[in-house]
Formats: sequence, C-alpha cells, structure tokens
Amino acid sequence: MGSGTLITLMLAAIVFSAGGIAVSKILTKGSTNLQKGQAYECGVPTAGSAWKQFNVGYYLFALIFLIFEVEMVFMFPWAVVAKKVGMLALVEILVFVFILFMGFLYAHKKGALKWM
Amino acid sequence: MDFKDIFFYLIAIYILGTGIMAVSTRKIFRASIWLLFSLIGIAAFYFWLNLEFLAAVQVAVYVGGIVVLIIFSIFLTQKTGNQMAKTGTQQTIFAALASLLGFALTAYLVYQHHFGSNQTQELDASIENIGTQMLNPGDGGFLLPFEAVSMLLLSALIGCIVIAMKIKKEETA
Amino acid sequence: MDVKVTPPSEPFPGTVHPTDGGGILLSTLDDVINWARSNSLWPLVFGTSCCAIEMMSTAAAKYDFSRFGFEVARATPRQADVIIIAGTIVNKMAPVLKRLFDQMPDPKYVIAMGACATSGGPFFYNTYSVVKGADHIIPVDVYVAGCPPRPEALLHALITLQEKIKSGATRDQIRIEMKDNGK
Amino acid sequence: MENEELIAQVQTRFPEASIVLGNDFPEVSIDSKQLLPVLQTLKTEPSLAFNFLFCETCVDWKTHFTMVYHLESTTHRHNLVIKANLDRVQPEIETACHLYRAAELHEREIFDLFGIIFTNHPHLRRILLTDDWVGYPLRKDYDDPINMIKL
Amino acid sequence: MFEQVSANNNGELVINVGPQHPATHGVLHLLITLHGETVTKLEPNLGYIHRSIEKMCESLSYRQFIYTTSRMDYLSSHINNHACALGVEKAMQIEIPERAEYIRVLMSELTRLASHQLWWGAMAMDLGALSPFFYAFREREVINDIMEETCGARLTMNYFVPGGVMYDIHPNFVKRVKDFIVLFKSKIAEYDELVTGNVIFQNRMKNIGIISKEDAISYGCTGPTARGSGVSCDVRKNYPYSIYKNVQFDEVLEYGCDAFSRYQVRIKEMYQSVRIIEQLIDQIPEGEFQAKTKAVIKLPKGEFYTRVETARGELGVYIVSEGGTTPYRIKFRSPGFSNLSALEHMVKGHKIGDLVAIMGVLDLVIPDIDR
Amino acid sequence: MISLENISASIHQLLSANLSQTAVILIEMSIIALLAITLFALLGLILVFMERKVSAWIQIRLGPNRVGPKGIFQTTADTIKLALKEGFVPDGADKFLYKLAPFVVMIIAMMLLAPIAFAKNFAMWDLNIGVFFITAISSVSVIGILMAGWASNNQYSLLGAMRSGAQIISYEISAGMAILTIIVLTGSLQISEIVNSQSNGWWLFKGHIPAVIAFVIYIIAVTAETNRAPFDMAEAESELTGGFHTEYSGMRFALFFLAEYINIFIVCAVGATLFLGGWMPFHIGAWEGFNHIMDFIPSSVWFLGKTFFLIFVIMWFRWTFPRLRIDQLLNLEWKYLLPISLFNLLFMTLIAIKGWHF
Amino acid sequence: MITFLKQYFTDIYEAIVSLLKGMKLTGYYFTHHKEIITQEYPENRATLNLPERFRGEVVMPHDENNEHACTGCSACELACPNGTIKILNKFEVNAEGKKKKAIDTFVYHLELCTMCNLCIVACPTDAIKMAQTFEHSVFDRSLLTKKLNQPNSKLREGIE
Amino acid sequence: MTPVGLPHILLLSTALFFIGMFGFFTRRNLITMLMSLELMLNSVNINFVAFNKYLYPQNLSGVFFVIFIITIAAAEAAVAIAIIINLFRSSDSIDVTDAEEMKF
Ligand code: SF4
Ligand code: SF4
Ligand code: SF4
Repeated sequence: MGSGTLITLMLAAIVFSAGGIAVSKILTKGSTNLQKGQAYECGVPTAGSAWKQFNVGYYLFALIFLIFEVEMVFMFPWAVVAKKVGMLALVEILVFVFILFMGFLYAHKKGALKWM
Repeated sequence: MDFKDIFFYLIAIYILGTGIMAVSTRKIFRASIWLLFSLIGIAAFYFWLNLEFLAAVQVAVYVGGIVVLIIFSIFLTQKTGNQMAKTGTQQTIFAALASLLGFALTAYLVYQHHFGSNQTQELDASIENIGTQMLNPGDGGFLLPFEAVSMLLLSALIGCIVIAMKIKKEETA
Repeated sequence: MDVKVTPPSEPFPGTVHPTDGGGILLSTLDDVINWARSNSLWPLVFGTSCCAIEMMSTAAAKYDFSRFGFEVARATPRQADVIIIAGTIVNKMAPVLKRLFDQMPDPKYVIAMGACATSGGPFFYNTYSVVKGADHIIPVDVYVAGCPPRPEALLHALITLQEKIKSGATRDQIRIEMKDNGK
Repeated sequence: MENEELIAQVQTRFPEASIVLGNDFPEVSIDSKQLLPVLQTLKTEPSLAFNFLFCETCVDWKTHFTMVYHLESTTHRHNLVIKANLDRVQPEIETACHLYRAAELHEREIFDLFGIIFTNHPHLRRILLTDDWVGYPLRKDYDDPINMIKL
Repeated sequence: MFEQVSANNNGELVINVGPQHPATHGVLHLLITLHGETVTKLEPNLGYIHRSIEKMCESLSYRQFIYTTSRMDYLSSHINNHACALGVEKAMQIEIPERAEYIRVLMSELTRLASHQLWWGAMAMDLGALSPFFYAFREREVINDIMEETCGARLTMNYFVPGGVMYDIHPNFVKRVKDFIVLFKSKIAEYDELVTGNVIFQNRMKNIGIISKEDAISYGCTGPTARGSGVSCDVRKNYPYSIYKNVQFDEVLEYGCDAFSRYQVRIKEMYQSVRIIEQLIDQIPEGEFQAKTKAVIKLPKGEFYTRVETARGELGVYIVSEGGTTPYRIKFRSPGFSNLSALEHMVKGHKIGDLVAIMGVLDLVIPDIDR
Repeated sequence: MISLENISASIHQLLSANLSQTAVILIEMSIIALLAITLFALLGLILVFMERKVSAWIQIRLGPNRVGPKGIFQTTADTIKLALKEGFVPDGADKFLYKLAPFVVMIIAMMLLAPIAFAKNFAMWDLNIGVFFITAISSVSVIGILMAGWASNNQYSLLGAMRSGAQIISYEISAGMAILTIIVLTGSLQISEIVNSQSNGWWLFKGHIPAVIAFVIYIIAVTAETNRAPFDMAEAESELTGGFHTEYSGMRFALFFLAEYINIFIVCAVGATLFLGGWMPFHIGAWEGFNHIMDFIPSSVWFLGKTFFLIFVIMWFRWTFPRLRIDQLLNLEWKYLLPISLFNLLFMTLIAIKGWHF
Repeated sequence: MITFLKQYFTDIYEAIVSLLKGMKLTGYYFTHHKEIITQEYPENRATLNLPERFRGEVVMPHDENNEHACTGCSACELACPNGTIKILNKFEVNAEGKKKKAIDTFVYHLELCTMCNLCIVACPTDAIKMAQTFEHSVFDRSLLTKKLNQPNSKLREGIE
Repeated sequence: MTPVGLPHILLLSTALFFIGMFGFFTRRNLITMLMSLELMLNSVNINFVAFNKYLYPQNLSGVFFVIFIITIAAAEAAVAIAIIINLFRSSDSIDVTDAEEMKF
C-alpha cells in the first residue's frame, strides 16, 4: 500500500481522462473551417496573440502568500504536538505568530494589501 | 530489484528528464512548468523515502507557492509567447562541458567513497517527532531556528514590500 | 393552469434493439448518441433583440426549459450545442454570427427564433441593413415564426429539434423527405 | 420663461437669426458658421443656461441639409431649437461636442447616416454601419438595390 | 540576446467585450483597454443591431410606424407606442377619450414595472447572483399575463393606436391588476432582502460609476441614470403628458451619483409606479376607448417633437411631416444612446467587474440605441 | 448490517489467503483504481444533477425532469454528449500544455481522494499526514488552471487563470488555519485519528466558539478555493465569458467540470471529517437509546450525509449571492479571514492546552 | 484602536446578518415546492388555454359550406406594414353573367408576420382573424408561407 | 545491480545539481536563472535527506535542514522576484547583461 495508492490513483486518473478523450476522438467527426481555430473573443477577430506581457497586480499577493504559506508549514508540526507540549507551545507560537503578525501589520500599513 | 528500486529509477529518470527540459526549453512558460514537474518528482522521491511530511512541504511551498510566484512574474515581465533567444553555441558547449565535468568528478568521488551504511535504525520522521523536536528548547531541539525562521520570514516580507512598494509609488507618480 | 401532469419519462434508449446481423450494437450506439445529444442541448447565450427577452422568459421559472436539460447556457461557443438566433441579424452582425457558428464544435444546431431570424420579418422591406433571414448566413435547423414567438413556441421548436436529432436525419435528408411528401 | 419672452431674449442676442415659434418650441435659424458662438452664448448665459442638448439630428431636404439641435435648460426648464442649413455638396459644420458631450455620439451617428462632416470632432468615424459601407443611407437619394427591397 | 519588451507595450491589453457577451445584454461591442484589470479606455462600437428603423418609417404610414417602435425599446413597448401616438395626435389635434388616457397610463406604468423587474433580474445576473433573475421574472410573468389578456401579445404589444387604444381592456383587467399590486408589494420586500441589503452587492455597487450632476447633463443622460445624480429630468413631471398631471407621484431623486443610487432610483420608481397604478385603477372612466379617426391619417406640414418618459429615460420622437401620409423624416431620440455615451466616463479607472456592474445598472437596451 | 469496512477486510483476507504478496498488491491496486474511477464518475454525475436540482428548487422551477425517471439520467446524457462532442485545439494554442492541463487537474482531484475516510476503516490510504497532504496537493490544482489559461492563448482565459491563481493561493492560508485549529485539538493529522477523536462528540460542538468560527472560515475559504460562486472569479460568466476554460470543448471541458465537482466533494469531505466527525454517528450525551439507533445507521451513510450537507450549503451560497469583485475578494481574505483565523487559532490553542474543551 | 475594532466587528456582524437574510429567502424557496410556478408545456397542451386576444397567426375562418368572407378588397394588404399579405384576385363570372372580383389566393407569409393586428382591424368584412395557435416550428421556412383561403372556397353570400 | 542505496541517491542529486548549473550558465534571463537555482537547491536537499536517512537515522537534523532550506528558498525567491520585477520596471528588461549595467 502506501505510496503505491497514489500511483494507482494517478494512473486511474490518466486512464479515465485519456479514455474519455480517446472515445470522443474515435466517435466524433469534426468539421474544419477557417475561423474555427481562431481564439474566441466575443465573436470578433482578436488583435494578435494573448501571449503578451500582462500587467496584473496579483504578484504582490503571491509574495505575501508565500511567506504565510511557509509559516503554515511550520505550524502543522507544532499543532500536532501543541497539546502535549502544553503552555510552552503556546508561548513559542505566540512569539512566532507575533513576529509575523508584525510583518502583516506592516504590509497593511504600507498598503501592500490594497489592490493596485 | 524489487518494486521499490524500480520506482526509484523511474522517479530519478523523471526528475532528471523534466529538469533537463526545464533548463533547455525555449519557451519560458513551459520552462516553469517543467521545473514544476521536476519539483513534484522530488516530492515523489521524498515519498519514496517515507518522508511524507517533507514531501508535502515540498509540494505546498514549491509547487503551490514558488512556482506560482514565478509564473506570475513571467506574465508580468515577458511576452510569454515568444521564444527565448538562443544562447551562443560556444557558451552552451562551455556550460555543458563544465557541468559534465563537474558531474563526472563528483560521481567519481561518490563512487570512491564508501559510506558506512548505518541501517540499524529507521529514521522516524513522523510529524509528531518533528513537532516535538522543533519545540524542544533543549539540546537537539530546533526551537531557536524555528523562532529565527519567523524573523527571516518577517525580514523577507518587509524586504519584498519595501521593494514592491517602490514600484507602486513610481507608478502612481 | 396549474394542472400537474407528470411528464412521461424518456427511457434510456440502450435497451433491446432487434436488428438482424451485426447491426445491433451500432444502431443501439447511434440511438444512445442521438438520445444523449437531443437531451442535452446547451444553448449559446446569444440574443440580439426583442426575441431574446422571450428566450429569457423561456429560461425563467414559468416555462423553464431546464426540464429538457437545456439550462446550461454557455457564454462561449466552444461548449455550446445549439445557437438560438433570437432577434434581428443585421449586416454588421452577420460575420459575427457566422464566426460564432464556425467556432462551435460539431455537432451543432441552429434555431431561428422569430420573424426576424427566419426572414427579416418586420424589417424585410425598405431597410438597408437587415439580413433577410439568418439562413443566408448559417444553415438553420428549425424555424419558428412569431414576433416574438411565445415561450411555448420556443419550447416547441426545441422539441422539434430534439425529434430531428433523435431521428438522426440531416438537413438535406429532411428536405428531400419533405419534397417526397409533396410539401 | 415663457416662449415669447425667450424669443425676445434670444433675438436681442442674435439679431441676425430668424426665430419662429414652432409647434413645440421656439426655433432659431442661424448660419452654420455661427453655430459655436451661438451655442456658447446659449449655454453660458445664466438667464438662458441651455445646458442640456437632448436631441441632435439632421434632415435632408433634398436641396440642403438642416441640422437640428434641441436644447433644454435644466434650471429654467425652457427649450429651444437651433437650426442651421448646410450645403448639400459639402456639408460641414463645427462640432458641438466640446460644449455638450452628448453630441459626440450623436454627431458620429449623423456622420454615419447623412455624411455630414463635423470639423474638430475627436473621432469622426462610422458608428452604426460597417466601416466599408458605401453611401449615407438616410439621405433621400440613397439607394441600395441589394440590401433594400422596396415594397 | 533575449527578447526586449518594447516600450510601447507596457502591459496593456485590448479586449473585445461583446458583441456576443453575456453582460452586454444584446450586441453591444466595447473595445476596452486594460491595465492589469483596470479599464483605462473604453470605446463603444454600435450598430450590431442597427435595423434602419428611421429609414423604414419614412415609407410607413402613421398607423403602421407605431408598431416598429415597440421593437426599439421592447421593454417599454407601450411607452414607445405612447410617444408615437401622442405625436400623431398632437399634430392632428385629436382629442382622445378619458378612458383611453387612463388605460394608456396604466399600461405604461405596468410596462415600467415589468421593465424594471427585468432590469433588476438581469443586473443581479450580471453580478453573478442567478436566483433574483427568476424571482424577477415570476412577477414579470404576471404582468405579461395581464397584458396578454388585454393586448394580445406579451412583449411587442402594438396596443396604442392614434386616437386611443386598439381594443377595450379585458373585463378581468382591473381585478387582476389589483391582485398583482397586492402580490407585488409582498414580493418587493424580497428584492431588498436578497439584493439591496446584501453586503456583497452594496460593496460592489457603491462608489463605482460616478458621474456628477453637471457631467450627467452634459452627456445628455436622462431617466434613472441622471436621477441617480440628482438631475431632475422626469418628463412626466416636467412636461406632463397624458394624464400625468392629475396623478400624485414623486420624482425619485438620489444624490449619490454612483451606481448604487441609480439602483435605488429604479427600485423606488417601482414604488411610484405602483402608487400611480393604485390611484388610477379604480377610476377608469366609462366611455369610448378610441376616438374616431379617419382611415388614412395625414399629418399637417411641420415638425413635431414629443417626449415621454420610458423606463430608461426620455424618449423623443421628432416627426418632420411634409403633409403626406408618411413621415418625411423621423428621429427617435433614444434614452439609451445618450446614457451609453457616458459609459466611458463612468467606467474609466474601474475594474472589469465594475464595468459589468455599471452596465447592468445603466439598463441598456441595445436595439433602442442602434434603432 | 453490511458495511464497507467488513467488505474491504474480507477481500483482503480472501486475496492474501490464495495469492502471493505481489499479486495481492496488484489486484488490490486495480480494485482501488476501478473503485476510484467509478466513484469519480458517479460523484460527478450525482453532484451535477444535485446542483441542477438545488438551483431549480431555489429558483422556483422544476429543473430537469424528463430524461429518465425524474430526470436522473440528465447528467448521463450530458456526459455522453460532451464525450461525443468534437474536442478540438485552437490553432494558436500551445498544444502540448493545452492537452496536458485537464490531466493535471484530474490527477490532482483523484489523488486527493486517497486519504478520505469514506467509512469506518475504509480509506484508500490513511497516511499519517492526511490533512496536510490534502492542503498541499490541492494547491497544485492552481497550476492546472494557470496552464489551461495560458495554453489557450486567449485573453479571457489568461485573465481568468490569473485571477483564480491569486484567489486560490490566498484562500489556502485561511483554509489551512481553520484546519490547524482542529489539529491542535486532535493532535494528529491522520484522518482516522481525527475521526476517532470525535467519538464522544463532534469538534464543532466540543470546540466552543473557536471551532464554530473556524468552521465558518473553512467553508468560506474552500468555497473560494474551489472557484465557486460567489468567488467564481476564474469563470465569471458575465465578465470573462468562460474564464480559463473558454477555449475548451468536449471531453476536455468535461474533465474540468468534473474535477471542479470532485474538488468540492473533497473539501466538503474534509470539512465533514474535521468538524462534523466524519463517519461518526451523531450522539447525544446520555441518551443511550437514541445513540444506539444512531449507531445502527452505517458509517458510510453518516459520512456521505454530512458531506452532502456541506456540499448543499456551498451550492446554497452559489445560488444566493452575487459575485465579489476581485479586489474585494482579496480584501476579504487579507483583512478579515486571515487575522481572525490567526487569533482564533491562538485562542483555540489556549483552550486545548488548558483542556477547556469538552 | 477600540473604535477601529468596534467598527471591524460590527461590519462583520452586519455583513453576516445580511448574508443570512438572503440565504433564508432562498432556503425558503428551496424547501417550499409549492412556490414552483413552472408550467410543463408539452404536457399541459390539453389544458393550455391562451387568452382569446392572443395573436398567434392570421387565419381565415371558413364555414361548413367552405365559404369565407373575404371580398378581395386588399385593405389588409395595404394596412400591413411589412407586406405579409399578398392578395391575388381573379375575376369570376357570376350567375347573372357579370364579372366580379373575387379572391384567388390569399398568400400569407407567416415568417414575415409580426402579429400586429393591423390587417384584422382594417378588414371591412371581418374575413380574417387572429388564431391562438403558436406551434409554428418547421424544418424548412418555405412551409411558413401559407394560402389562407381553402381550395374551392367561395365568398359567403351577402357580403360585399 | 545493487539495491538502491545512498550512492544512487547521491548520483541523482549530483546530476540534478549540474543540470541546474547548466541552466544557470546558459540562461540570460533572470527568472530562468532563478529557476535553475531552485533546481540546485533541491539537489542539495536530496543530499541532506539521504545522508540523514542512511547515515544518521537517529536524529532529524537533515530533515530539519531541508525544511529550513525550503523556507529560505521561499524567502529568497520572494525577494528575488520582487527585485527582478523592480528591475524590469525600471529598465524594461530582465536580461543579466542589462542588469549589470544598472547601478543600484
Ligand atoms: S421577430 Fe419580432 S420580436 Fe423577434 S427580434 Fe424580430 S422584431 Fe423583435
Ligand atoms: S398581423 Fe400585421 S404583420 Fe401580420 S399580416 Fe396582419 S398586418 Fe401584416
Ligand atoms: S381579408 Fe378583408 S381586407 Fe383582406 S382582402 Fe379580404 S376582405 Fe379585404
């Protein structure tokens, strides 16, 4: 068992999806025309490819997220033993969270969490 | 050779293959996707080593975080459709040679050295164990690094914000 | 009008299907396919004018075309099966309509709803910009007259389309058949 | 302000304009070159304060075009119609869209359907018809044998 | 070495919204330029449903041309017909019977209700709430049934004719309208519960699409769009036609200038419409429903401008007559056309999501804009 | 009473009695694969049908009722239709990634099924970091969406994908915090242990107010994480037409569709496990008779009942609320959910350590 | 700080209350199936009675002798705004040997008709009326062009 | 073949390390260079884990090191990308050669 299950499930997913796609490949006839393969944009021709440089402000959130995600990673083992370790665990995590919360507050003060 | 070994070789091939694709493909978005697969392969390797926690951390931080961040920054700074310019042949050859040489040297070293196998005890990397050690202020505990990490993260956060906000100010100005 | 009639449930068609030779499987499969297609017609969100309001009424609670499985209106032609031309098509819109139709994956069906889409309707004479019938642009499977057709009429059109799909006939076959019937 | 009073007021400001009381509103006929100054005065003069251009259109009289501007004052609640005749061969008039932003789309439409050139208009392009359309359909002599089936 | 990002391409996207887009309620085509997700430029491209109604009307008789107007702003078809009928009547100086006037105003207000209901549902759908659409249509269907019983059609009624109305109201009409009013009053509370009071909705509506009073006037906005900025522009109040001067109702004005106040104007207008209907429904006088008119209508030479208040704003019908049986030129001053011109002003600097919300609250009917 | 646990155990015994180790593993694996696929397909059909009926009833209409008795074959017809629809690749797309994306999403959805305990002693792999595994793996699905959006070479897709990327990663934190709140109480990440720790009551009730807050936060966060309305920024029909799957058609679209529903199922299953006791029957303190009756209901029914209840709640959200704007959505996370869940977690720790919970 | 927190929590409280209100409403409808107003069209065909004024299509009623009331005066054709009706007349020689105009074919383009009722109003003899049929779906639009007078039908006696 | 043991794993990590290095040398784009760097970091992680697992199973130092490295990698990536984007905004390019000319 163990990680074999994961591989099995992965294979199952692949078989399932590939099977479905294969069935649709076999059983359907498509038609072709000049406009079919073009990108759909509300029914009018698009201006060039979509693969150009974007200007989206999401990356700042991704930055901050990354920091908190790492923090969360540390909290999982902590959470598991917190009850056993007792008060010490609380104190430790308080320090940990407090320091990070400072960062969070800083981000907030600086307006980094506001939408650009 | 039992199942476990076969799996190891499969994982190794997978990691290396996707790794090579990651550094050699010329579409930058694809490069990031290959990198992602390679990282997932490493997570699989940790699974293979029965280090589930590490594997999950690898997936969560690398795949869920770093790669997404990289992809965002790609969108932000590149015309993702274009192919990246080819590196000069000379440089490629030089880099390939250097890498191969380095690899050969290290591989030779690894081959020469006989590691004293110490398989008397199974590594107990269960999450409880990790947690206990992490919160242990005494010897062999990792409390200090644990708290230091928070400082690191804090400084990283502040650093990012300072840098990023500099842009924002410029933009609004 | 609130007489509750339990709708006749459509049986799953993949049952016994006596044909001689090896035709059993194939014709059964075809039946299943046509059954599935006819019962899951996802319309494209497409409406140009007044008829679109009646199309919305048909989607709304009182007439509710979701009973037939049509409610999954898709905004992108890639996932739609049927395009209900609800409203006037003018010259400027014609290429767009054609493009939308072209971009739909097969199989695809078209319903021309209302006088405008069937023939230009009120704007047939003395207008310089109206297409006199959507079938000048894309092939139409079912026409429904009215200005606007009432929701029941649209439902009737959908049922007609379902019948057509179930019979598996193509547009040409139907046309020939109608000629044979002397219509 | 009653219509008579309004007419008198406007007449004193623009002596050269001819003013009649139409079916609904007083109608001021002006020279097409005078349009902008007239509109400017009508809009800024506090006792007139025609700040709302609620309709702008054109009529093809076969011999000439007439631009028709319907103005209203939202403070005084009086209305006025400005008319300006344009040459049929080369219809040109100053745009009103810097005074009344509503005029922008209206003028594009008029350009589209009548072919009247509005000088200084920021983007005078076809709006309703396709860009490659030939002719100006609302002109009386417009004929399109392909698209237009006459009853 | 590696590809340079050209300076002019500073991450701006040009995206087509429409002609086939769920949020444009028809076939409006907007070319928007995005900086990130913020709209920096918006350019409407009309004409995808330009049906040349004005040209067509030049060859239709005065009796006939009214019916095309119900295809323009099909959501206030009665009111459109009303405008045309009024124009013809004014030109011909026909006195129309009291009863017809009452019926007309009742029908107009019912239409306004139905139109606002549809707007409410469609707007909620734009914002991603799908159920309000169905609740709105439930009430709308009741109105439709009432209309159908009297006028014979559900949407494009063609019920008002020069001189009155086509036929008398159905005997059930009064009772059904009264029932409807009772029903509607109980249901409109649901509207508030489900949408107006909803915190998500309020956050999405407030402080977007701001247009000041001066700008609204300058852009020629009318109807709820302008009244949300505090511009008094209700034709029913300012230039009362038909019997509107005899009924008690308030012109709804809000001063928030944002999308939410426009929303509130419409919601409150529904109450006002109900109020008007309540006043009139019991007092429909007996008598003729149609004045005697000649079979062929000829208008005297001249120009006639009629304005009415549709659900979207001021509709003007400008008839130029040469004295024949057909109009020489007809211009419909449609409310949506001017309201649309203010769209860019409202949307600039907001997100795509806001664009959808602002358009939803503008309640554009594209065939009315394109004609 | 037949229940799943016995079946799986007896199968295992039967097999190992007759066959070699390797064969047993292989056969068990294939059984698992088969089960997973069936479960997958079945869940997809049921959930889509449920969604349509729920929406219909909320919207005072009947919903599908003509295909098969009461319309239950409706989604079957839809699936067959989708499978038989031409699935084509746009010309401008990155063909490889375009085709790969649905697989990624599917694989993730499938792997997430592994640690879920469907009944007593019945999980595919009850691994010791169960909950963390789910948190970690589910964050990969954002890559699938980004891939699909980018590969389509369509501006709408790309915008939708980026939105959903930002959204999913943001909400992961508060979902994680909510989970941690319960982990503090259970002291284990293993699903079976988490369930066992609730044998004397569900954490939702035992954990005082912090548990309730955590529950609410969890539900909100997972709704956002699965891209469901009111957080369906990625698809936002009225804004971005189809979002990241605008260009997908036929079976590939069906796979996205399916994966979305499976993801909903999984997050709800986790929610049920953490807060509502998984397959544990509902017990009330000292009511022996009542408890006994409750025990009589099979554990799988309990589990599925709770999960479907949560799914219903999420559907209920969808058909009630308008969509948030993207900046409000991120605001909600960073301004409200994250600080609250952080403090909630600390509070819960205090409770857990002091033993104030029941 | 305190005011900030107070504001913060009242915001949350109010938001939750407003959301719950909405959910209560939808929940009510979910559980009360009697509110469902769907009419099942193809099944309720038998009971479906449309208002008698509903305009579905123009028909020409014929009585049992296969007689109608249309004199062929073309008033409807003129009244119709979009040329839906075409009257083709013929000259009949009646018993007294007088030539008389009579209708040959009453062509009615259902696909063009907008159900505006103008023709009905215009008709002096009430020969045509609106029917309540609405199931006009066809596979081919040429089927929508109809001939309203039945073959061999005649003008009813006494109608001028 | 010998059963998989420490040397095999070390070979794997070495190979990965040099793949990363190859990328680092050939790429001129800061983001791709960062990606190569991540590969190298990961190969180091593999080593840590392998040594821990095979040579010193009695304690957990290797595992902890890996966790900390991942943490640091995350922090590093975040800061690096912030800098890269900053760089890009000011010079419209993220080529290293361009970056060298920049003065901070
Ligand atoms: S058929 Fe009639 S209702 Fe339909 S779009 Fe045309 S004019 Fe409008
Ligand atoms: S109903 Fe109207 S459109 Fe139809 S035939 Fe009669 S007049 Fe013509
Ligand atoms: S139907 Fe009536 S109006 Fe038409 S031709 Fe016959 S008699 Fe005349």
